[in-house]
Amino acid sequence: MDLIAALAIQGLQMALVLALAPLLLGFTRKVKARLLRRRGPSIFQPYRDLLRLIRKEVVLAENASWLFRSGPYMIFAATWVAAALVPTFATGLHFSWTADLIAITALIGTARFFLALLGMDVGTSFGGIGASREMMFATLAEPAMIMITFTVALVAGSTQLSAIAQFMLTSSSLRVSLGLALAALIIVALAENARIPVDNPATHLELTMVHEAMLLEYSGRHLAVLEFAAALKLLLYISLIGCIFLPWGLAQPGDGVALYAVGLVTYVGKLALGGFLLVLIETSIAKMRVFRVPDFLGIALMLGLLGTLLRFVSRSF
Amino acid sequence: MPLTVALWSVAVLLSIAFLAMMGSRLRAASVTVYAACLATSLVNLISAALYLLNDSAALSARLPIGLPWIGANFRIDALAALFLVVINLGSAAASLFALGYGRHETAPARVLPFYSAFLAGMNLVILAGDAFVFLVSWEFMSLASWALVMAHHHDEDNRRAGYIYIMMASFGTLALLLAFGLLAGPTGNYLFSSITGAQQPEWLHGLVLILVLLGAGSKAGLVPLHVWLPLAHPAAPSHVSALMSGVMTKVAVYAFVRIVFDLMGSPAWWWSMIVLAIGALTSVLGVLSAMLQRDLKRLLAYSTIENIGVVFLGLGLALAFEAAGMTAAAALAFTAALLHAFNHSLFKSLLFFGAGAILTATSERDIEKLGGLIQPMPQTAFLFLGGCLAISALPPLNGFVSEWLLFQSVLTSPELPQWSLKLMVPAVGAMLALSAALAAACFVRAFSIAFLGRPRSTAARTAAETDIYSRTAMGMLLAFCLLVGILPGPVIDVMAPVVEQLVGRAMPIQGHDAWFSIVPVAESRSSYNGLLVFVFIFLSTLLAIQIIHRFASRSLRRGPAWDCGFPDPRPITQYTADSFAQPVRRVFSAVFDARERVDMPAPGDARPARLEVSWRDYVWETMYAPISLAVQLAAEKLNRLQFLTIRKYLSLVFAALVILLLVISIWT
Amino acid sequence: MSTLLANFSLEPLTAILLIPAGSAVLLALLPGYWLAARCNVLATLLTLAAALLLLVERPQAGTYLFVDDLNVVFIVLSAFVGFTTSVFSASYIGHEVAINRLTPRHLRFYHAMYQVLMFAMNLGLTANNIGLMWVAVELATLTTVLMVGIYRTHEALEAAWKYFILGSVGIALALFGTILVYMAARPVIGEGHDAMVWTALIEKAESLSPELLNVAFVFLMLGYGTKVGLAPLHAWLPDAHAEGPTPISAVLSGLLLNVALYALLRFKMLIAANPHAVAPGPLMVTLGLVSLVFAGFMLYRRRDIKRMFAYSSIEHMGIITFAFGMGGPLANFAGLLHMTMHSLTKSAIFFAVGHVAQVKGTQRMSEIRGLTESHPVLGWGLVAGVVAIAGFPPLGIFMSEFLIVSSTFAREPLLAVVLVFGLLVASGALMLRVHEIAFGAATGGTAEVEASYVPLFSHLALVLAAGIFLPAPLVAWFQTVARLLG
Amino acid sequence: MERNFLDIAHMLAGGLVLTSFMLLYQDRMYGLLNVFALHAVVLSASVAWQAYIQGAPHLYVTAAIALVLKAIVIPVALHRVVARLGIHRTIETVVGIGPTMLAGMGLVALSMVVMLKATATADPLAREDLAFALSVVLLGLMMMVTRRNAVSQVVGFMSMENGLILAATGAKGMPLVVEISVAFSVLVAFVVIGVFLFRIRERFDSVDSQTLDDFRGERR
Repeated sequence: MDLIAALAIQGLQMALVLALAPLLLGFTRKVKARLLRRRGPSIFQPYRDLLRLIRKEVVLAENASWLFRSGPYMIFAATWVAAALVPTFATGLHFSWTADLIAITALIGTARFFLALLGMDVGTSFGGIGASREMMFATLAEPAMIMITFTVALVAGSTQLSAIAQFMLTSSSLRVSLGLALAALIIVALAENARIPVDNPATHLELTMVHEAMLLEYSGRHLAVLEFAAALKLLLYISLIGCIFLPWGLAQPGDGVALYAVGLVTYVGKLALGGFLLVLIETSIAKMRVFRVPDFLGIALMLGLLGTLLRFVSRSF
Repeated sequence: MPLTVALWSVAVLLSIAFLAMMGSRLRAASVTVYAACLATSLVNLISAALYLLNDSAALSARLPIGLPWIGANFRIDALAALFLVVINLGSAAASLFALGYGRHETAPARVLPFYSAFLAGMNLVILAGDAFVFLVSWEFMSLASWALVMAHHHDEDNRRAGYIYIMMASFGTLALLLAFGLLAGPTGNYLFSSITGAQQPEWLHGLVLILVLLGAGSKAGLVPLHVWLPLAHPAAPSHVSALMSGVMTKVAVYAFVRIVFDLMGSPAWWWSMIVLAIGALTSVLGVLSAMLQRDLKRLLAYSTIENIGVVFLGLGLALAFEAAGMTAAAALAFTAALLHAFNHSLFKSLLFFGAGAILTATSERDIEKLGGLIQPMPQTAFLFLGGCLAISALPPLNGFVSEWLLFQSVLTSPELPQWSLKLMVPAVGAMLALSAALAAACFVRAFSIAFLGRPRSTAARTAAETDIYSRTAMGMLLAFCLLVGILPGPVIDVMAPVVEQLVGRAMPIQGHDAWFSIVPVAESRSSYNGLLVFVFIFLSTLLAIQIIHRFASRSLRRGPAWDCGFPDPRPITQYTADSFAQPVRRVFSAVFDARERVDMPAPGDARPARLEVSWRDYVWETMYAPISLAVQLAAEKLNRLQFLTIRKYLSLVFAALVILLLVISIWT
Repeated sequence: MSTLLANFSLEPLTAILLIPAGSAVLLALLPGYWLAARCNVLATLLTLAAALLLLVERPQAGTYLFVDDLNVVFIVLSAFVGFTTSVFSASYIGHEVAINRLTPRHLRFYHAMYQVLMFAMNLGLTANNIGLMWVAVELATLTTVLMVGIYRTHEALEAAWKYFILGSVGIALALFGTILVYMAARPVIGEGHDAMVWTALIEKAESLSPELLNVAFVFLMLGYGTKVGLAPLHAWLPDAHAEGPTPISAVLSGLLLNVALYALLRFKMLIAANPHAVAPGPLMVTLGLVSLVFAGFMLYRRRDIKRMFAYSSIEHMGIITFAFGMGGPLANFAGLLHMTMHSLTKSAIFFAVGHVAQVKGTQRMSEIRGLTESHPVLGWGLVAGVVAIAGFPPLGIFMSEFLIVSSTFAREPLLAVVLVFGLLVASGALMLRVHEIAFGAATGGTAEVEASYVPLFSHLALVLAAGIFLPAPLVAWFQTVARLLG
Repeated sequence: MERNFLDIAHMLAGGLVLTSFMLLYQDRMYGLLNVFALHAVVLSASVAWQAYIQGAPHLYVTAAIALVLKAIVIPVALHRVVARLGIHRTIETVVGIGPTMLAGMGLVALSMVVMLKATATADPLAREDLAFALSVVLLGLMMMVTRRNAVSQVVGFMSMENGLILAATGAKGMPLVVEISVAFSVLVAFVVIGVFLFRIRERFDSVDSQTLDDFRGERR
C-alpha cells in the first residue's frame, strides 16, 4: 500500500517541478520589472510563450544533423531527472537513493555537454562563441560544485541530498564551512543559469550572450523544449539551495498529508524568496566582462576548497 | 588450466608473427592474421574471465628456458587474470577493427608480424613469474611497438617519435632492472614468490618505489616522463595506437601495482604523497595539453596521460589508506583505480578506432581540416559521441562510475592521521574535478570541430562511412561502456578477489541490492544507481517526445542558417579548434606561457591579417632539451680524442702506466 | 671422426693447430682466387670439426698445450666464428677483387695470413705456457697489422702503423709482466719450464710472492688491456677496424679481443687464488667503466659505420671487464656469457656492414639511407644486430646485462648507476644511427647482394637462442670457471 | 770472487741505463743511431756476462743475436734509410732535452721504488737487474712519447725491447723460448719498419709522422 503512496509522491514531485519551473521564471521577470518601476508581463507569460512556440513551425538550417533535432529532448530529460531528484517539499522519496549530489552535478554536466554540441552543430560563429565560453565557464564551475559537495558531505556525513537535509534539520549549529559553501553555491548558480553578472538572460546582443548563443538556431518546438530545460535548471538550483541551507518545512517520509501540504507551501515560499533574492542581485550588479568571469568563478572554487580544507583539518569548523 | 591456455595463446601469437613475417606478401595475409589474433584473444579472454569469476587461486608453471638456474616462471592470480581480461578485450576489439582498417595499410609487411608479437609481449608481461621473464617480455613489448611506430617510416616525425620512444622505453626498462636488482639482492633470487617473502629494510622499498615510478611511470606516461607518448601513439596505425594507449598503459599500471602492492607489501605513508602529487599533476597537465592539440590522435594520446593520472591518483589514495590501516577506504580507492583503468581501456580504444575511421575516410588527422563529418558518417559520429560522453565522465556511461567512486574515496580521507596528507587530499580532489571538467571541454571541442558544422576541406566533404568491421568493433566497445555504466555492481564484485589479494579487504558486496545500485561504504553515506538514472533519462525523453508530437505542430522547413541575419555559407567563418580552445587557453595561459600575437595590417594595406598562437612545452624545455644538449656537448668534446697523433696516444699509455706504478708503490 | 683422427695419430688438440698452420703454407702457394677461397673455408671447417671433437673427449694437460673448462668454449667459439667469417670473406673478397680494390697477388697473402691468424689464436687459447701464450698473441697482432694495411690506401697505412706501434708497446709491457710472473714463480716452483706452466702456477698460487704479482698484474693489465682495447689504450682499434677488410674487422672484434681478454683472465685467476695479493677488481672496474662511458659518448660523432661499431666493441669490452672486475659467481658468469654473445653479435653486425658497404659503395653513414626499403632482408638483419648489441631482450646480450646490472646494484649502487648511464648513452647513439641508416627513403645503390646471408642469420639465431635457452653443459662450464675467477 | 761478479753485472746494467739517458740526450739523427748501436753493444755484453755467471750457454746465443742484429745490421740499415730520405738534420723533440732528462730521472727513481719493494724476497742480482730493466723500458717508452720523427720512435721502441732482453736474462733459468721470441720481434720489427718506411717514403715523401697524422680516420 505505501509503495503506491511513495510512487505517487515521487510522481507528484516530478509533476510539481514541471509545473513550477515556468511560474518561477514568470515571477522573477515580474519582480524584476517591478523593481525597475515597470509593470512587466504577467507571471503566467512563460506558459503562453511555451504554448506559442510549440504551435509554431520549426525552421531548420540545411546542414542541421540528427543530433540537432534529438539533442533538445536529451537535454530536457537530463535536466528534468536532475531536478526531480532534488528534494522539494519532502525528503526520503522512493527514488531519492538512485543518485547523490555528485550524480546530479554530472547530469547537469551531460545537459551542458549536449547544449554546447548543439551550439556548434550548424557551424555558425555565434554558436561557436556560446559553446566555447560555456565550456570555459564549466571548467571552473564544475570543480567548484564538486568542492561544495565535498564540504556539505563532510559536514553531513553523506552525499545523499535527503540525508543532508535531515542532518541539517536536526543539528542547528552554524558552521563557517557551510557559510563558505553557500556563497560558492550562489556564485555557481548565477554562472550556471546565465544570470546577470555572468551572462544576460534577457538580451540577444550577439557579442555578450553565452547561453542564448547556443540556442540561436532553434525555433518552434525545439526552442520550447530548450527554454523549458533552462527554466527547470533555474528551479533546480534554487530548490538545491533551499534544500541544503533552508531545510525547514521539509516533510519526513511517512508523515501525514497535512505535513506534506505544509512542506508544499514552504517550498513555494522558498522559491518566491529565492526568485526575489535572485532579482535583487541581478538589478544591483552590472554584467562582467567575459574574462572577468573566470576570476569570479575562481573565487567560488577557492571558497569551496577552503571549506573542504577546514572540514579536513578539524571537526569543529 | 587458464595458465596453460594463456601460455598456449602466447605461443600461437608468436607463431602467427613468424608466419606473418614469411607470408606478408600474400593478398589475404592481413585478414588471416587479424582473424587469427581475434580468435586467440577471445579464447584467452574467456579463459581468464572464467578463472576470475570462480576460484582464482594462484597457479604457477615453470619452463626450462630463461635464466639457467631458476628457469622461466609463469604465474596467474586474480590480479593477473583481471589484466589479462583487460588486455585481451582490447586486443580482440583492435583485431576486429583491424579486419576492416587493415585493408588500407600501405606496408602490411611492417605491421602484421609485429602486431601479433606486440599482443604476445603484453600477455607475457602479465604472466611473468620472475624478474627476468618480466623484463624480457616488457622490453619485447616495447620493441614490437617500436617497430609498429616505425611502420610508416618515410615520415620524418614518425622516425623521431620512434627514436624518442625506444630511448624512453630502454630508460624505463633499466630503471625497472635496477628496481628488481634491489629487490632480488646480491644473491639474485629473482622469483616473485621469494621476493614477496624476503624481509627488506624500509629505505630500500622507498628507493624501489622511486625506480618503479620511473620505470612503469615512463611507460604509462606520468608527467615528467610522458613526452614520448603524444609522439609515438599517433605515429602507429590506428588500431595499434588504440592498443598502445588503451592497453599498453594498463600493462604499465599492472607493473606498478604488482611491484608496489604485491611484491613490497606494507607501504610507508610518504609513498602516497609522491604518487598523489604526480597523479594530480599528470591529470591536469595531460588534459590541458590535449586542449591545445589539433591532431586528433595526439589529442587522444594526451587524454590518455590525463586518465593515467586519474588511475595513479586512485592508487596513491589506496597507498595512503593502506599505510594508515584503513583497509575499507583502501579497498574503495583501489577498486576505483582498477575500474577507471578498465573503463579507460574501453573508451580510449573506441575513440582511437573513431580516429582511425576518420583517417581512412579522409586520410586527415588535423581536425582543422575536417568538419561536418556527421552527415556522411552518421554511425561513426554516434559511436564517437558515445566515446566522448564516456571519457568526459558523464552519466549514464562508465567514465562517471569510476570518477564517482574516486570522489567517494576522497571523502573518506579526513580520518588520515598525517597532516600533510590531510592538506594534500582536498587539493588532489579539486584537481581531479578540474581535470574531469577540462576533459568534457576538450572532447566537446574535438567532436564538434571534427563532426559538426560544415566540411572545411574537400576530403571532409567526400568522406564515406567506414566498413562494417570497424563499426561493429566500435559498437561493441560502446555497448560495454554503457553496460559497465549501468551495472557497475557486478563489475565491482568481479574485482573483489583482486582487491582482497592486494589490499587485504574488498569492498562490500554490491550484488545483493535489489536495484543494482552500488554502495561504496554504507547505505547512509552514498549510493549511485546507474540503471535507474539511465531508465529515467530514457523514459523522460520518450515522454517529452510523445507529448510534444501530440500537441506541437509537425511542420518543418529547411532554410539557410539564421546566424543573427549574417548568413555566410563559407566554412571559414566557422569556429576552428584553436578559437574554441582560446577561452580555456587564456584562463590557463600561465601553464603553457600561451601567447597570441595579432598582426593587423594598416587600413588600405592589402596584406591579410595574421593571428599567431604560441605556447611552450615547459617539461620538454626544462628536462629533455638540456639532457640531449649535454650529451651532444660531451660527445663533441670527447670527439677530439679520435684525431690525436700516435705520439699523443702513446703518451696516454705511458701516463696510465706511470700512474698505476705510483699507485702500486704507494698503496701496498 | 675421432677414430679417423686417432689412427692418423692426430689428437684434436694438435689438429686445431696443425690444420691452420698447414693450410696457411698451402694457401700461400695457391695462385687462383676461387680455389684459395674454397680451401680457406674447408680449412676453417676442419678446424671447427676438430674443435667440436674437443668438446667430446678432452686431452690430458700437456706442458705446452692444455684444454680446461674456460678455453674449450672459446676454442669452439673462435673456430665457429672463424668458419662463418671465412664463408663471408669468400664472397666479400670475391667482390673486392671484382672491383679490383685487391689484386690477386694480395689474395695469396690474405688467405695465408687469415690461416696464420687462426693458428695464432688457437695457440693462444690452448697454450699452457704463459710465454707461449704471449708469443701467440704477438703473432696474432702482427698478422692483423699486415692485414689492416692490405688496401695500401693512406688511411690504411696510417691505421696499420698506429696499430703496430701501440700493439708492440702493449705486447712489450705484457712480456715484462710475464717475466715478473716467472720471477715470482721461480723461488717456489724452481727454474726452467715448469715455472712458466699455468697449471703448475695455479696450484702453487697461494705461495707466490704477492707484491711481485701485483706489479706483474699492472703490466699484464696494461699490456693485454691494449690488445683488448680498453679506454686509455684503445686508440688503434677504431682505425684498424675501419680501414682493414671487413672479414678482418669481424675476426678482430669477434675473436682477437676475446683472446686477449682470455689471457688476462688466466692471470686474474692466479691473482684471485693468492689471498694476500691486492684484489685486481678496482683496476678492472675503473678501466671497464671508463671504456664504457668514453666509447658511449664517442659513438655520437662517428661518420664511418665500421668505426662506429669498433667503438661499440670497446664499449662492450668495457662492460665485460667491469663484470670480471666486480667478481662473484653471478657477475663472472655474466661476463663470460657476455664475451660469447658479444663476439657472435658483433661479427654478425660486421657481416651485415660488409654487405652494406659493398652494395652502397660507401662506409659513410650520411650516404646510406632506407636500408630496410632497398634491401629488406639485409636491412632487418642489421637492425636485429644493432638491437641485439644495444642490449634489448629477447636476444642474448640482455641476459648478461640483466645479471650484471642487477647483481651490481645490490652491492655497489653508485657503480650500477654509472653502468646504466653508460648503457643508455651507448644504446642512444646506436639507435640514432640505425634510425638514419635503416629507415627513411632509400638512397644509393639498389643492386642485390649476391652473397648468402647464412653466416649473418646463423649468428643472430644463436644469439636469439641463447637469449631464451642456455644449454646445461655450457652453463655448468661457465659456473665452474666463474667460481675459479673469484 | 762472487762479489765482483755481481759488481760487474751491476756495472753493465747501470751502463745500459746510462746509454738510455745518452739516447734521450741526442738531437742529431746520426748521433742517435750511433748511441743506439752502443746501447746494443752494452746489452750484449751484459747478456754475455749473465751467461758466464749463470753458466747458461744459450744466453751467449742471445748476446750474439743482440750484438749482430741490434748493434750492426739495424743501425747500418737505418743509417742508409736516413741518408736516402735526407732527414739527417735535427730531430725536434716535443718537450725539449732538459725536461726529458729530468723526467728520465723521475722514471728511474720510480722503477727503483717499485721493483725493490716488489722483489724483497728475491736474490739481490735479480732485484737489481729487474729494476734497471724496468727503467730502460720506461726510458724507451718515454723516448717514443717525446719524439716526433718516426725513425726516432722506432729507435725508442728498440731500446725498450733491449730493456726487456735485460729483464729476461736477469730472470735465471727462463726458458729459451722467450729469448727467441724477443729476437723474433726485433727481426719482424726491422722488416716491417723497413717496408713501411719505404712505403711511407713512396707515398708521402717524408717520414715526419706529422704529415702522417693528416690521414687519420674521418679527418676529411
